[in-house]
Order: sequence, then C-alpha cells, then structure tokens
Amino acid sequence: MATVEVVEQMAVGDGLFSLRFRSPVDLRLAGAYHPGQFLHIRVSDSFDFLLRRPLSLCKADVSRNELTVIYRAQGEGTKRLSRVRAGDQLDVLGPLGRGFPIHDGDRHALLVAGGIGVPPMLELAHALKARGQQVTAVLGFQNARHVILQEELMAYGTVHIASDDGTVGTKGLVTDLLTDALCTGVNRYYACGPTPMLRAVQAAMQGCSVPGYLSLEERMGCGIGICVGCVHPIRRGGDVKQVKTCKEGPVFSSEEVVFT
Amino acid sequence: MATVEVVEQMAVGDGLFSLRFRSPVDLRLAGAYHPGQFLHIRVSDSFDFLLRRPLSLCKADVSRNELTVIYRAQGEGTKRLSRVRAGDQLDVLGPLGRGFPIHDGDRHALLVAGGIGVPPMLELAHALKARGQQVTAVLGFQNARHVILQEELMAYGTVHIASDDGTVGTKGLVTDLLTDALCTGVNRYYACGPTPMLRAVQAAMQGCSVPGYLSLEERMGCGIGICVGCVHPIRRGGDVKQVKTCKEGPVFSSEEVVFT
Amino acid sequence: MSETTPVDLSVDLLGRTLKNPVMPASGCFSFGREVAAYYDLGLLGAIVVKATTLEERQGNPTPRLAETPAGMLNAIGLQNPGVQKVMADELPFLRIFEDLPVIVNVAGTAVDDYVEVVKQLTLSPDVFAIELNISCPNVKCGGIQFGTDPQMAADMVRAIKAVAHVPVIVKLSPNVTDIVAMAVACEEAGADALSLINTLVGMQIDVDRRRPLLANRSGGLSGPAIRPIAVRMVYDVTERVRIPVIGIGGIMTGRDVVEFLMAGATAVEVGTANFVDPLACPRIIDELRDWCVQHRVTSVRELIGAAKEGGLRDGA
Amino acid sequence: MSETTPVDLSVDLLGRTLKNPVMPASGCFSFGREVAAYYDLGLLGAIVVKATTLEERQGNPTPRLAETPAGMLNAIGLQNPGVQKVMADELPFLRIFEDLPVIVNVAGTAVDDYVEVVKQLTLSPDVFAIELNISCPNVKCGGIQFGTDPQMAADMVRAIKAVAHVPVIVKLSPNVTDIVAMAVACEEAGADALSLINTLVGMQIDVDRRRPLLANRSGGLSGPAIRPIAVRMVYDVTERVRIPVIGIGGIMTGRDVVEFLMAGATAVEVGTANFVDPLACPRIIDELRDWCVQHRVTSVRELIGAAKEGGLRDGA
Ligand SMILES: Cc1cc2nc3c(=O)[nH]c(=O)nc-3n(C[C@H](O)[C@H](O)[C@H](O)COP(=O)(O)OP(=O)(O)OC[C@H]3O[C@@H](n4cnc5c(N)ncnc54)[C@H](O)[C@@H]3O)c2cc1C
Ligand SMILES: Cc1cc2nc3c(=O)[nH]c(=O)nc-3n(C[C@H](O)[C@H](O)[C@H](O)COP(=O)(O)OP(=O)(O)OC[C@H]3O[C@@H](n4cnc5c(N)ncnc54)[C@H](O)[C@@H]3O)c2cc1C
Ligand SMILES: Cc1cc2nc3c(=O)[nH]c(=O)nc-3n(C[C@H](O)[C@H](O)[C@H](O)COP(=O)(O)O)c2cc1C
Ligand SMILES: Cc1cc2nc3c(=O)[nH]c(=O)nc-3n(C[C@H](O)[C@H](O)[C@H](O)COP(=O)(O)O)c2cc1C
Ligand code: FES
Ligand code: FES
Repeated sequence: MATVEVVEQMAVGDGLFSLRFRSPVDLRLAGAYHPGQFLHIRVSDSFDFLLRRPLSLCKADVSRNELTVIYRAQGEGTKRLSRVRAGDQLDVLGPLGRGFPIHDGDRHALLVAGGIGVPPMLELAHALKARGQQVTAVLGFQNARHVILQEELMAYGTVHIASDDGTVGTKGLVTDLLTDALCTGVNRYYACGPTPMLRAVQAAMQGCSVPGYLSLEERMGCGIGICVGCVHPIRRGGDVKQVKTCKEGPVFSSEEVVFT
Repeated sequence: MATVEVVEQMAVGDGLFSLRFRSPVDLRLAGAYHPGQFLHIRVSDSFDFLLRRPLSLCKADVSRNELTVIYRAQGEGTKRLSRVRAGDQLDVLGPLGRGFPIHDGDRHALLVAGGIGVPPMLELAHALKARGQQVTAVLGFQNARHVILQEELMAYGTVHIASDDGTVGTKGLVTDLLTDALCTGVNRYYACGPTPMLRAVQAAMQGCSVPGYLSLEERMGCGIGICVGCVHPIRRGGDVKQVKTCKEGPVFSSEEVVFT
Repeated sequence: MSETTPVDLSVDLLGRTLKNPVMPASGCFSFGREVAAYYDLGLLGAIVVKATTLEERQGNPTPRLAETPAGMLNAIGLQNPGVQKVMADELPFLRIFEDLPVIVNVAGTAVDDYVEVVKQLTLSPDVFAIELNISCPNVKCGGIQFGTDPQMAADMVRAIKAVAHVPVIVKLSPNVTDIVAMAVACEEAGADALSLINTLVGMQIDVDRRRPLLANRSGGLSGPAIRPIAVRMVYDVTERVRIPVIGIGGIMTGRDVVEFLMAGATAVEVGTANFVDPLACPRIIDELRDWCVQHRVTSVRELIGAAKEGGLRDGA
Repeated sequence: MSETTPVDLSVDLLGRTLKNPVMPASGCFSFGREVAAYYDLGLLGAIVVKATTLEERQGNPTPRLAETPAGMLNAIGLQNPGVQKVMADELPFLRIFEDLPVIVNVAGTAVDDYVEVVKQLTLSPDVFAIELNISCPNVKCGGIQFGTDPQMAADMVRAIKAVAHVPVIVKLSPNVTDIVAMAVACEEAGADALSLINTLVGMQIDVDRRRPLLANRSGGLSGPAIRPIAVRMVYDVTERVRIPVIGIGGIMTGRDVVEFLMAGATAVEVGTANFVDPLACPRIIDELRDWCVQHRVTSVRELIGAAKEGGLRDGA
C-alpha cells in the first residue's frame, strides 16, 4: 500500500477515464506486476467510500515507473475517482492477484473482452507480443462512444469489434465473432468482461476446444484475501469450492470456473 | 442556504484561519446581516462531517458582497474547512440568529472577548462606531501566537489584552482587566467567548452595574430552530426555560442568562 | 425535467391520498414554523411534528448533540411546550398550507399520559393522525419500555385506540431483538400503521475530558449510518404485517426513498437530512421524481415492495 | 516520537500480558497468513482468527459485500476449512511470531457442534483462548439464536466451559433489546471474558435490479457507522459485569481505541479497518502510543473505564 502521485487523468469516452499514476512498487523488480493483475484503489479518504475499488492494470510504463488504469465512472465511488487530478495523492494497493499465465509454447493468442473488461488486454497483448506470439483481439462494446483501446490494441495484432447497437463493428455480441474460422490456429484464449459474457465465451471456446483463461469480476472487500467476500465457485479435483478471486484470481483456467 | 464561492483563505495565527467568501444573501438588503449573527457552514460534502459548523460573522464587505469568518481549526471538521481554497465552492447557511442589539442612546460600549469569541467583535465595533459610540475592547488570548484582530480593532478604539501566559498584554484573564476604572462611563458591554469566561464576565459586570449582552456557545444541529439541540437556560418572567440559542440567540441579555 | 413529466408521486395512507410519500420526521422539523421561511410546506406529503407530552418539558441538559461517522447522536429529551400549547399555538399555523396532513407525535411516561394527550389531540381539527412514540431512547421512562416489550406495546395501542378518533401510527424502536414481533403485536392490537425506525442507542466519549460527551451520557443515533438497519427492518416487518409502514432512517436523497419504498414502505419520513439542508425535503421529492422519470416509473406506487420476492406490496 | 517514549501499552487479559490492547477481529484477518506479507504479526496484542466450524463450510453465494455510509454489509456465511484443517494447516503458521496469543473464533449450529470444536481446539498448543461466536447474523442457525436469549447463551457457555481447558471469551450480538442481560447471563455461566459487538443486521436494496443487493438478502453492518452503538454497549456492559470486555466496532484510529478503553474495554478488536488498509493494526497501535504521549498517559491501563462515573475500571 502506498500513497502515490497522480500523473494524469483523462476522459477517454462516454463516462470512461484513463488514470495514470506513479507505481506503488518498483516496476523493474522481477514479478512486480503481471498483466491481468489489479490495483485496489481508495477513491477518497472519506468514509462515504470506505472500500477500495479494484481496477485492472491496463498499462505499465517501466521506465517512468507509472501505471495506468482505465475505468467507467458508473457508481458514486468511481465518479468520485474521476474528480482526481494530476498532482493529487492516490492511495493504491497492488498490483494484486494472479494475472494471465503466458505459455511460451503458444504461437497465437486470442483476447476476448467486453466493455470495461478491455483494459487488462492492453498490457497482456504487450506481454504476449514481447514473447513472440501472434495476438488477435475480439472486443465488445455497448456502442461507438464506449470504444476504448482499439487503436492501442491494433499495434499488437488484428482487432475485431462487436457492438450492441451496431454503431461500431458488427452488431451483436463478442461471442458472435468467435467463429470456427477465427479460432483456427489459436492456442489459447484470454477473456475478461461481465459474467454473462464470460459464461458465453467459456461455452463457445469449449465448443472449438481451445483452452483459455477467464478473469472474474466479484465484489471485493480487502483485495488481499482476508475478508472472503470475493469468492467464485471453482472446480478443482472433484470438488467445487468457493475460491477467493482476489488472491487466487481474478484469472482462472476456464475449465475450472463454474457458473451457477 | 447557498453554495457560494470562496474568495480567500488565509492563516492568521497558530491554527487560526480567516475565510472570505461571497455572501449567500445580498448584504445591501435591510436586515440582511447583523453583528453577532453566525454563518452555518458545511465543511465538506462528505457524511464524515454531517453537521454544519457555526462560525460568527466577523466582517461584512457590503460593496463586494463578501463575508469573512475567522476560526480555529481544532476539531476534524474545522481542520477540513481549513483546506478549502479560493475558487472552491462553500455551502453556507445564514447569516442566522439574533445578533448584538445596538442602543442609540449609548455613548460608550465595552467589548469583552476571549479567543475565538473575538471575531464577532470586529463587525460589532464597526457598527457601534458607525453609530457614533466610543468603543473599548478587552481581549483575552492563550498566548501571543493566538492573538487575532488586535490591529483591526484598534481602528475603532482602545484595545486591552490579557493572555494566559503573559506573552502578550497582561498576564491573566480578561476579567482581571475589568476594573472599576475601565468600566466607568461605560453604558453597555458585549461579550463573547467560552462559557467559563462569560460566567465570570457576567459576575464582574453585575458588580459594577453595567448592563450587557452575552453571546452563548452551544453545539448546534440545524442552526435554524428545528432540532432543539442548542438550548441554554434563560430566565424570563419568573421561569427558567431552555431556549434555542440558534434562533433566539446566540446573543442574550446578560441578566437573562442562567449558568448552571 | 421534473416539471414537465407526468410521474404520479401520490400514495395512499390511512384513507388519504398524500401528494407524495415524503414527510419530515418528528423532532427534526419542530412544528414547521422555522422551515416555512425556506419553502412552501404545502409541497410535503405530510408533516410529523415534534413529540408532544401532556405537560411542558425542558428536556435534557446540554450538550445534547454529537456528530458521528455518517450520523449524529441526540439526547434532546422530549423538550416541548405541552399538548395544550401545541394545539393552541403551533398546529393552527399549519392550516395555511394546502392539503398538508399533520401527524402529531405523542410521547409520555405512563399509559395514562399518552391516553390523556391523545384524548385532547383527537378533538383538534388540525390533526390528521397520531404517531405514538413508544421508542424514545433519551428519557428515563420516556416510553422506550413500551417500545421493547410486545405485550406492553399492545396494551398501549389498545388504550390509545379506545380514545382516538384519528388514525394511530405506532413508531417502533430498533433497539429490540425482534422488531417483527413488536410490529405484529401492534397490528393485532389495532394500530392503523407503523413507522420505523426511531434512533439506535449510542454513545460518544469525549476523550479529552474523559467522560461521555452528551450530558445524558447516551443518545439516539440517526443519519445515513443507520439506513441499512432501517431498510432491513422495514423489509422484514412488511413481510409480516398488512398495515402500511412508513420508512425512516438516514434518508438523504430521492434514491434513498426508492430504497425504502422497494423494501416495502408506503411512505417515508426524513429526519437528520433537514438539519444538514433546510431544503432537504423538497429536494428529495424532486430527486424522487427525476429517478422515476429516468427509470420510466409512472407511479411511485409501483415501487412499494418491488424488491420483495413475492413482488409488489399492496400500497394501502 | 513513538520510538523514544516510555508509554506502557500492555494490558492484562485472561492471565496473560498482551503487548498492547489491539488485535484484529475475527473474519477480518483470515488466519493471518495474508497480512503477514505486510508486517510482522508479532506487533499485535493478539490475533483472533476466522470463525471455525466443525466441518468445512462454503458460505453464502455472492454478492457477499456491500458498501454503506461509513460502513459495509457482509454476508460471508462462515466460510472456513473446518476445525481439523484449521488446526493442521493454519494455526501452526502463527508460531513463528513472537509472543502472539491466538484466539480462535468458534461457530456452529447446535450446542453439540460448538462443544465438539472446542474439545478439539482446547488440545492444541496453538490456542490461547476461544471466542464463542454466538452472534453471527449471516447464517440460518448460525448461532445467533444463542446470542439473543440469555438462557440459551448461559446453557451454551456452561457446556463449553465444561470441556474447555483454555479461557472462553463470549462474543455478543448487538441485535438484542438488552445486551446487559446477555452479558450478565454469560458471566454467571462462567465466561472468562466478553467481546462486543458483532455486526448489526442490515440490508441494502439494489434499486436498479429491484432486489436486495446481497444474495443472502441481509448482512452484517460493520465499520465506523456502528461505533457509537458499540461504545454505548461496552460502557453499559462494563457497568455491570466484572470480567474483562473486549471492545469491537468501527475502530479506525488510535483515538477510537482510547474511546473504547475509556468506555471500559480492556482490549479491542479491529475489523473492517483491515480491509481499508492492510497496515491498519500497526498504524492504530502507533497512533495509540502517540495519543498517550501527547496526553501524558504513561500506561494505557490508566484509560480503562476512565470515562465512567465511578472512575477507573479494574483492568483484569
Ligand atoms: C479484478 C477486477 C478488475 C476490474 N477492473 C476494472 C477496470 O479495469 N475498469 C473498470 O471500469 N472496472 C473494473 N472493474 C469493475 C470495478 O471494480 C467496478 O466498476 C467498481 O468497483 C464500481 O465502483 P463504483 O464506485 O462505481 O460503484 P458503487 O456501486 O459505488 O460500488 C459500491 C461497492 O460495490 C463494488 N462494486 C460495484 N460494482 C462492481 C463490479 N462490477 N465489480 C466489482 N465490484 C463492484 C465496489 O467496488 C464497491 O465496493 C474490475 C473489477 C474487478 C473485480
Ligand atoms: C454561535 C457560535 C459562533 C461561533 N463562532 C466561532 C468563530 O467565529 N470562530 C471559531 O473559531 N469558532 C466559533 N464557534 C465555535 C465553533 O463552532 C466550533 O469550534 C466548531 O464547531 C468546532 O468544530 P470542529 O469541526 O473543529 O470540532 P469537532 O469536534 O469535529 O465538532 C463536532 C461537532 O461538535 C460541534 N462543536 C464542537 N465544539 C464546539 C464548540 N466549541 N461550539 C459549538 N459547537 C461545537 C461541532 O459544530 C460539530 O457539530 C462558534 C460557535 C457558536 C455556537
Ligand atoms: C434531534 C432529533 C430529535 C428527535 N426527536 C424525536 C421525537 O421527538 N419523536 C420521535 O418519535 N422521534 C424523534 N427523533 C427520531 C427521528 O424522528 C427519526 O426516527 C430518526 O432520527 C431516524 O431518522 P433520520 O436518520 O432520518 O434522522 C428525533 C431525531 C433527532 C435527530
Ligand atoms: C467480512 C466480515 C467477516 C466477519 N466474520 C466474522 C466471524 O467469522 N466471526 C465473528 O465473530 N465475527 C465476524 N465478523 C464481525 C467482526 O469480527 C466484528 O465484530 C465486526 O465487524 C465489527 O467490527 P468492525 O466495525 O471493526 O468491523 C466479520 C465481519 C466482517 C466485516
Ligand atoms: S476481496 Fe477480501 S478476500 Fe478477496
Ligand atoms: S441548532 Fe437546531 S434548534 Fe438550534
């Protein structure tokens, strides 16, 4: 945990913000961060917002030791966060949790993300590309005003887009884009987004027998494994257990994840 | 009630601040304000500080339509208030309550105040002087670093000072300065300060038969007479009743005020 | 936005249609006179005035108030001018406001006191209903014993119903193991409606002076801090009683009203918020209307009990 | 400042001297392993671990958490690996910390469950004391019935005392009409200490989805919002019992600890604050030391009950 300085806050779409701040840990250290991890952020020192908000690590700038998150200001807490300005202090815990494992034998990775599930894909794409993998991204948004990171992701590979109202890309859901053709040659997929999307992606990709990872979204109290609030049913061995997503997740092997 | 703009916030002593802001009411209107009234101020929009803080009207600048309060940042709420800066918005209710009555027949008024009871004396001195009265002020402070408004008050008349540790003025209490000689020729006194001081002033001035007014300090909920939290025992007719200091005070005739 | 839309904010309560479900809570609005300087009280759904006792009371010594995280403590101790003066000097003033039902909160020490106050109030043309305060935590024998024992509460309600010609709302205390049992006892004894919650008993220590901050030592906790407790009690009580329930506790915004309505309340009372902002009630009414517009709700009646498993609650 | 001053923070609890009166509360620290990555747990006065039941439990479905004004609701539902695994896999880890008394919170459904868990724990060299959780509001039959009826509480305490070779702390629920009666019943039945309060039952409505936000519908309210309620209960209980009381509820700072001590608590547990800040406990200990320095208090024992009329409370 540390109080760090905000470097920049920027609107990046309809109610969407990009927040860049000094990293609370030295990013040059081995294992300091990993794509798919999250930052646990206090949006204000007021008790009105007692709990921290989990936001995915979107970009790590190692040379400047800065981190970026991209988030939607939807509830009161993230709205308050959107008032923070360059120079302000920010109370940040993390990077926390287990991110997306990268398999060195893979050659082609498919990233599937919806809405505010897109941000962690940027750092992931960066890491995959750095390891020599081909990256294809399939992104879903409500509409054109909610599109984020499209161009940034195009720097790493092909980007396909679906939107609920068809104002950008194909009209429909991300899963509509997960055709057999698209999945051919893909070694592994990585998905992040709202639970209904993850459930649909899990089913679709099981259909074409590509293994993958899901980043789950549960309400978090502590972010460090002490409140047991953030659990999700995970199948391991024969048993399904409630596993803490902040500590053992938020990323799990797709086949482990049970949707009830 | 209104949200007004802060014009200036300034440190004026050890933990003491002067805060100037646009008046929530048009000060040119008759009866818009009166010395001895107070402003009821929300120090933050956080529920951490749910209640407003009552601060005395210290100075009214009619031409600019600005009000000034001077306060000690002692508890958490006033400390938070001291973080407010020029340009910020401030939620201010008032001016509220009944201030110091001015009697046109009087020729010489004695102002007695201790610590953060001093601020309302400035606007009062201004009003008395404007009505042609001679003004003498007797002020008590903890020590030299807590002195406020000495020079400003000297513009209206003689100022005597006492301090607890003798680092400024006479060592001792304000009441030590209330000698017969000082009170000679005084038609009326006006006092504001902590309760023990007011009790002592009431006794001392009763001794030399000078009538006067006391501005009482009770914890306030609403400031407008609806919570009945701010009462003080007041003798009227034969009865002692708990009277709302926010609405019928904070200023009362000295002889009415009962200290228990 | 709020002006032009056709949202119906009215709700039915005790045989009358209220313009909207928002009323100031007892003890948080005095008798209305002071706030009338800030807005037209005719905007309110109804008004609940300060606890009224048989004789005048001076209440507790000061300090009577403390601030707490997202809340406050009070130990006013039922200061009021007594029922005679309330009827003669206070209630008639409220006649000038159009269609403003007046609910008088009644407190006392023994059943006889309460009965006597109600006997007098029930004759007043100014009184729409009585709210029995059997739950004030701030006075020794201030009625809280009636508020914590179902049998005593029922006896009290029966005694009052025997003399009241106006509807009787019973205001429940949250300082009980089983508020549902209290509610059921009051309903069975003939209560026309229930209101909940009164304050929770709390204390703050003045660590510098090494003693309880309030002169009365303990006080009643109110404000947003207690809202989750109140919402749960409204939800649970409305699962079990059929009479209407008025939700109270920490309401600061129109969204908070929606929360109480969805939990099963037919109307709400707003307390502490009036201290923070004298314009709280009309602002909350506007926010409620705006919320309905944004969520395509044409009548707030649709919201009553909407969060319940069985669906909507009968609003009356 | 804190390093060089000779403030004695130690207090005596159940025959042992704790370095300081601050310990993490049950369910807010898991079994210590995670926080051990943030600081040396040997800094703590003691540690209270998560509720332990006879068999492993998976708890309630999610959402299990909600944020409220100055507080939060939780409905974890006693998720834990069961007493066998707790003793085998969790408690031994805590041996590496110097002088760290371990208190195990015990929960169950029936008296027999509790007895069985205690029988096993009492044999462990790792257990300093047991905290009987007869007050969890989040599980049907999660023990709260024992926490609201003095007779049932007393029977439970007697059954546990008959098998426990370690001290027994009884953790009381605030969801009762008369917490003093509960406290007295537990003391008379042989409890060695009391801890209070557990969470208050609360609810939040998700107004967009029109249903209670928590999957369990209601949950337990904790955090600064409840502090005044907790302080009052500690004050009232310590007026009537002689056994030590551990104060719990909304402690966020060293000053809050002072408030509980002055109200009569011998030690405190810190819950929700650990979620906001993993370093909360050591920070609070530092703040407590600083407060003592500033107020010329040489031993925190001087503060225990200092706000009471009769003066200091016997600390042990
Ligand atoms: C591991 C993880 C990574 C995330 N990464 C991102 C991201 O990169 N960008 C982004 O915009 N959002 C992300 N989210 C979702 C984000 O945490 C929520 O949108 C945010 O917490 C909502 O807070 P609020 O103040 O807007 O809402 P409020 O309703 O005020 O929040 C109240 C409480 O509920 C919690 N909460 C409400 N909605 C959610 C939700 N959908 N998920 C989890 N907790 C919730 C809040 O954290 C808070 O504790 C992530 C969530 C998780 C679990
Ligand atoms: C009519 C009136 C005029 C005042 N004028 C001034 C002034 O001009 N300058 C100045 O510095 N102070 C003045 N005070 C005192 C000032 O209101 C308190 O110092 C201030 O409210 C303390 O708030 P806090 O946030 O520092 O303390 P906290 O301890 O955080 O306050 C907690 C609660 O207690 C109340 N409270 C605490 N101490 C006092 C107190 N001494 N008097 C009244 N309420 C208190 C607060 O208003 C708040 O509701 C005046 C008080 C009154 C009643
Ligand atoms: C200062 C104050 C005085 C109160 N006086 C009364 C009263 O006289 N009668 C009563 O039934 N309730 C009284 N209450 C309780 C409120 O009516 C209400 O039930 C409680 O404050 C919870 O609502 P809130 O959180 O909106 O304030 C009082 C509350 C406060 C804060
Ligand atoms: C997430 C969470 C889990 C809890 N689990 C337990 C538990 O297992 N056993 C128990 O006795 N109390 C449990 N509690 C209650 C706390 O120990 C404590 O009594 C309560 O939270 C009040 O303290 P606080 O306001 O400091 O959090 C839990 C509280 C929270 C917030
Ligand atoms: S958020 Fe607390 S255990 Fe995961
Ligand atoms: S402060 Fe509320 S009546 Fe005076």
